[in-house]
Amino acid sequence: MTISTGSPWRGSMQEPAGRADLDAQRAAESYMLPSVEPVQLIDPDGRHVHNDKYPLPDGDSLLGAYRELVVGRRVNDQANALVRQGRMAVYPSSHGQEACQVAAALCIEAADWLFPTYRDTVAVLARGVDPIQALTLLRGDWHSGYDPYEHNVSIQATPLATQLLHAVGVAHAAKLKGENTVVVAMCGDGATSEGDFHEALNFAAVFHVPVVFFVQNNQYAISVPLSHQSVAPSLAHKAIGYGMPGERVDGNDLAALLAVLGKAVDRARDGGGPALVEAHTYRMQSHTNADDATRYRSDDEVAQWVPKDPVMRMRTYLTELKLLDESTEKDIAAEAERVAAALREGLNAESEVDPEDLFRHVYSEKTSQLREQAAKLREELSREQL
Amino acid sequence: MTISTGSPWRGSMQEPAGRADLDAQRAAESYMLPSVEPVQLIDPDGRHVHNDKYPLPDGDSLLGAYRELVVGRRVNDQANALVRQGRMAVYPSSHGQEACQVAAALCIEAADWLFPTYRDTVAVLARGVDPIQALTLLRGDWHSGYDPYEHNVSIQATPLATQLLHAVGVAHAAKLKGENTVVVAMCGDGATSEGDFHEALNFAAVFHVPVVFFVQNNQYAISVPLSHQSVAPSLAHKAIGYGMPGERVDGNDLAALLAVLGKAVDRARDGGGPALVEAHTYRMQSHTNADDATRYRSDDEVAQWVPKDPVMRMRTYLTELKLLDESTEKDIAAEAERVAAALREGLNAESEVDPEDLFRHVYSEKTSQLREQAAKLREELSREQL
Amino acid sequence: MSTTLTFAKALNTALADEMEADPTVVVFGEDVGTLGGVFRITDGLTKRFGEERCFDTPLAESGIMGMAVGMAMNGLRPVVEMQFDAFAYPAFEQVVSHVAKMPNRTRGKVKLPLVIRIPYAGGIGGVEHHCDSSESYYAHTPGLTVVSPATVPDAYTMLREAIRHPDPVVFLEPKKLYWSKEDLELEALRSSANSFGRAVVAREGTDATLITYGPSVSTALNAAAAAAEEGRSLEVIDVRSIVPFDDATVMASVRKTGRAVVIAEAPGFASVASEIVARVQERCFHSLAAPVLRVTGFDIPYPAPKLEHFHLPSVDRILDAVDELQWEDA
Amino acid sequence: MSTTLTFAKALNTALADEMEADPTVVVFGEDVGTLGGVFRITDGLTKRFGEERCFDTPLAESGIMGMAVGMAMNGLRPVVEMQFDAFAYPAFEQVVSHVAKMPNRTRGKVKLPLVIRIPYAGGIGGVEHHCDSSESYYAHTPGLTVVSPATVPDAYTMLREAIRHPDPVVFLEPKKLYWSKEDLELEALRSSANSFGRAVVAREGTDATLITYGPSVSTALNAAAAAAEEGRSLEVIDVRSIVPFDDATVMASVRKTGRAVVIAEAPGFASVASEIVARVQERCFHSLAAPVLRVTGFDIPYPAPKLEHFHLPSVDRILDAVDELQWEDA
Ligand SMILES: Cc1ncc(C[n+]2csc(CCOP(=O)(O)OP(=O)(O)O)c2C)c(N)n1
Ligand SMILES: Cc1ncc(C[n+]2csc(CCOP(=O)(O)OP(=O)(O)O)c2C)c(N)n1
Ligand SMILES: [Mg+2]
Ligand SMILES: [Mg+2]
Repeated sequence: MTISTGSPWRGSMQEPAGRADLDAQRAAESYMLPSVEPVQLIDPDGRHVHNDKYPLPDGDSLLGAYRELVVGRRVNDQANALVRQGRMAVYPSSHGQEACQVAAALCIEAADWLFPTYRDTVAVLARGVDPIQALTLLRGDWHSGYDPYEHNVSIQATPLATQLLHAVGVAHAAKLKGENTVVVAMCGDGATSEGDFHEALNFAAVFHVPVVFFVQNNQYAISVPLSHQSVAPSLAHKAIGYGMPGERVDGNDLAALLAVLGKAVDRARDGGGPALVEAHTYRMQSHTNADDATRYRSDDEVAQWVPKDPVMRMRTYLTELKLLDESTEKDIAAEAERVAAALREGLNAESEVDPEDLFRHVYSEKTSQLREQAAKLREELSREQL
Repeated sequence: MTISTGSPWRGSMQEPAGRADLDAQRAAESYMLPSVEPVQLIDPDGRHVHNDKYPLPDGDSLLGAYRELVVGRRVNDQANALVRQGRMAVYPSSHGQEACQVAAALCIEAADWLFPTYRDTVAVLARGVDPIQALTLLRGDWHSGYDPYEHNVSIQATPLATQLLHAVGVAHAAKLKGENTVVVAMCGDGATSEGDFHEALNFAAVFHVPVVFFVQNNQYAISVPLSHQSVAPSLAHKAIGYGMPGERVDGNDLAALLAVLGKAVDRARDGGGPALVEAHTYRMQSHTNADDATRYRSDDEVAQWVPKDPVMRMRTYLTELKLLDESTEKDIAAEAERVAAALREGLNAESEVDPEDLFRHVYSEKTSQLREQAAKLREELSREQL
Repeated sequence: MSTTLTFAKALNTALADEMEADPTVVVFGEDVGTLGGVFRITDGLTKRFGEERCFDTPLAESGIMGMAVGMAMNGLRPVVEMQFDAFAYPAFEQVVSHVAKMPNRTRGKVKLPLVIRIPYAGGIGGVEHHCDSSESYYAHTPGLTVVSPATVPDAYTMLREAIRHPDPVVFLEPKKLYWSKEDLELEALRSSANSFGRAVVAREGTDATLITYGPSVSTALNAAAAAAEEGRSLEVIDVRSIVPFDDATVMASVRKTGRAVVIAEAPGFASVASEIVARVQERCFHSLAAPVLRVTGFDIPYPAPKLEHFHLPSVDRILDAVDELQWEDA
Repeated sequence: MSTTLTFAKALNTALADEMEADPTVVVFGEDVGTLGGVFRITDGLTKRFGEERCFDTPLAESGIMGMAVGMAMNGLRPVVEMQFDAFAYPAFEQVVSHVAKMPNRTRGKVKLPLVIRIPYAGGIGGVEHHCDSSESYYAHTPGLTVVSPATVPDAYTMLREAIRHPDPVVFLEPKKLYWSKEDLELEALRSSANSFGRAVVAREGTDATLITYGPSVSTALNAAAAAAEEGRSLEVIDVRSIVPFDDATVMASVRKTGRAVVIAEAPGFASVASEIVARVQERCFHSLAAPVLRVTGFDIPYPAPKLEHFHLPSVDRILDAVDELQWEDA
């Protein structure tokens, strides 16, 4: 391995500007501040909205993404059903946020990295991770069921915002190794309040590494609404405090998400450094099946988001443009059913757990303490079998 | 005690703006973003610089503040000398930053609170804390030598940025109790990188409590220059990410500091919420006496800051305006000498430590464990005396 | 008058009663307001006392803890909830460097009467980070008072006592007990708070002592019941107060029985269980007929739900340890 | 060829040698670049290896630790410095919830070969937060390997070994030893790394065993020397590797001597010292002529400079404990 040369710091922050730099600073500010309204390319009625900065992705990309969107919705519904049937312990559904999920997976290349959270199962699957392996965590068999290196998808992080720093580390290592990897690091609106969010964005900016921070602002952190989380003009306004651009995007608009994330990824790959993208979306269901959202929000509020559904508007748009016909739609539906059936089948099969696994991976080699403890458990179990 | 009513959250952050709100958002942005150049009211040559937003404080205030400035400089020099003489273990000097120190202490009322760091001894003394008590920490007698409630000055915090949250808590409690207290919370440029900085600013903004965060950007965190700490346009640009105003001020200009901090304090007292003030200054000496700044910065760089000295320019300004004459100058010098003499005398006197103190304040009442341990030590010491 | 309450409801009642009695008590944390907490321990408090007295914070544990320090400095009595054991770790610096040390640092000028409530330990099939037994981190930190109730009445009295305590208290709530129910006389309990530094004999016995706390007390009692059927009389000590530790009660029992097993869910290495073993052998060496043994979690990260039962101290594992105590008849 | 090196220089040489040997080793933290660290442990590394291999970070310990996790995931071997013991606490969540658990969580797919260097413990007259003995927090956390060298040769070999280790290592450097000097044969040491899980007998003896590590090893050796003058032969065990712990060496010694004192600077309650006492009595019960005693720091926050000597284990305090080991002749 060669570590590429060049200072690890961007080091662009300098002495206070002289008078001549006034324009430069105002220009930098307007570059880093987000647009007032979230970028939208296809409105809830399925109509294209022109945007100077972000052209609409081409029809094929949109159709391919739509396919994932429909599958994602089906995965969410199926997973919920499996929890109800007791095949899975818990499922934090991304119902309503599937456009964000699909865009996060599709905006990067195979060699790039995705850092998802517990809510981002649909994104994980869209990256190619085996569904049953992905659901190992929520089924309770093991903490993480897939090999992160197989599809460059990190574990689905539970401790909020911690994964953003891992993403920075992966990007930083790639940069030092001279690899052209981009990392998409996901978190929720609530997680932006954690200290690790701050440290991750600052490290990414100072080391000028290719990370796109992607905040799914679904308006809630369990029961806590956004207004108790932040009183900033928007979460994307945090970007300028680190010296990176921030952008807002309609999180139920798959086309806009692909465009905005795509641009941030391209910029990062070209050495432009990190960016913060805030998607405005809504958690349509409870936090998890263990939660009861009616305790803290009204049906009315939820109802307002129904017409903004990400699937519907894409279907309308693609159908009106004849990019989607009935047979393709059927084809996609069939694929979604196949995935759902595979989920059912996989999760209905009894899984085996091996008690020896408790000790196997704590260290590369068992310590003498763990050898003793494993032997003790083995002995107990063998007595039980007598 | 009555806890005042009213929601603890400001809750101003709402759904993305509609088109009509474009102007409102841009107005909010320009309100929260700092000026391009740090506010300066008296330039290094001692001339008044007009500023539309910040009128110059009146002559009496400036003269009073100047007195503290001179005393502060003397305290720094004397404390350094006492370290060289072995009367104190270590002293993180604020030489060059005395204007910030004095302004932090003078911008608030007696009933308000100050949250200083290890470097802010001059500010602590300017609040009225007994100098020998204040230096207890650096002398090594005890962790903190003064009663925080006597002058509403919290302990000089060592773990970086942690005290900012305590400041928020004090302000929040005051608000709930219906008291009109303002809190000034100090930290360095390096400390802004810590997660606690982020959490403190966000909590202050969300709970809309009267805290003025005062960052002394002295360009270094031990050996690490600002450019490795942040690549934001300025540290004050972080404010908007929390929904509070940020301002930059020349940290060697006592008049500007009093004006900017004064305004932020007034605004906070009037229910306007928190603010972030970044002072541009320079740590003229090593981090502490244990450090050797020549290892990481050039004499040239340091030399550039000499003409920007905070004491000199105030003296010039006040003298030219006839606010300061020779006799007053002498008077002030004599006062500074008195303080220095008191420091010398206090620190040259041998201090007594009581080993029983180890156990006295760990809990309000000694646990049975500590009673045993204290007895053991007592017994050991009594044997030694035989 | 006796009522039947769950452990969770007992905690909730304790909070309400203290908030009623003392207007300086404030409750905050993640989801504790409108929702009433993910375990409903703060249910109804916002409604009853207003959102100035019980409120949600932004999602930041160090922020919660640091703000609590400041509020306590300024005359309030904050009771904060860390949503789950492992989510208290972001607050570790605030807890260790300030909560535990501020009174000592200021020679007692600044007192921090605050309570850190932590739902902890396993046995509920929770996913990773939701089942840590983190008591040893706190118990090792001088300046913290660390307690854990194991019964419904103790849940009520100990929480009230914690809130009235002049020093910071880490109040560890065994999650798996939240839904357990007991009859209790609330009125009688209101004045009986006196548990800090006091262990209780949860079951008397003569042959060996089981020393435990929190979630493992019920397991130990079950083990003692099973042993009784086999003719062995086990005494069970519920430590309750980990710091300060009640040496007198524990040592009296071990001196009587001459044998002891210490039980805890946390990994055993450098843990509270290690401490108890060390203290017992230091103080009762010549009363001991056998080494003091431990039944603890293994020295592994908390296992996934389907494997946790292999990890947790069980009745069988406790009985095995008792059998190993070198009985003459064996 | 033998050279005289300080403990600090031995660590510095180990870093340089590993960076030379393995281009994936990167060193970062606060002030470790241009300055070479506040203790100069990384002196000259930036100059020699470039600022991509040894560099300063923004001032944020959780950031440092979290970034190290990601770098280790992506093929590097980060060696991070926490500037002082108590300033590692902001990184506690990253250490406990990720560093310690990531390999286990992924069934070993993700390895984290990283080293967390922590200058720790007291004896240097440091102000608050600069002298904590924090080893128990880490030792209690499964998944971490926790070691502390007590000699100059071990400083060199153990740090090299830590960097080569496939799992995360908490590498605790006793601050007060930084300026201690020893002659050593660097060439011979280069290939001798084999300390993890292996204690050493630092001094042989027959009457009682002193078990200790890190900063207290030299104190224990001084105590043994003093005891020898009074005709008592004390064996001193330098544990070196706290996790994994070398039961074999420790127990062999105690079985031989029949008496033991465990010595450590950290507060004793729920500490590594408690663990050692517990293990020894569990495993050597019938060899023990007296209870295993402890000489540790008191259960108090680390004292201010002028009081620290009352707190730290001293030769006298160790000899007192030895005297209490119920000698027949007493
Ligand atoms: C450090 C930490 N604190 C608390 C929690 C408990 N918790 C899990 S999810 C959640 C809310 C997260 O909200 P957000 O970041 O908006 O993500 P969302 O669930 O809406 O996708 C909380 C408080 C946690 N997982 N980690
Ligand atoms: C949490 C924490 N990490 C590290 C340190 C060690 N340390 C003490 S001062 C300092 C630099 C602080 O720089 P800055 O915030 O700019 O303040 P200044 O010293 O310049 O006043 C460091 C790294 C600390 N005190 N606390
Ligand atoms: Mg959310
Ligand atoms: Mg600084």
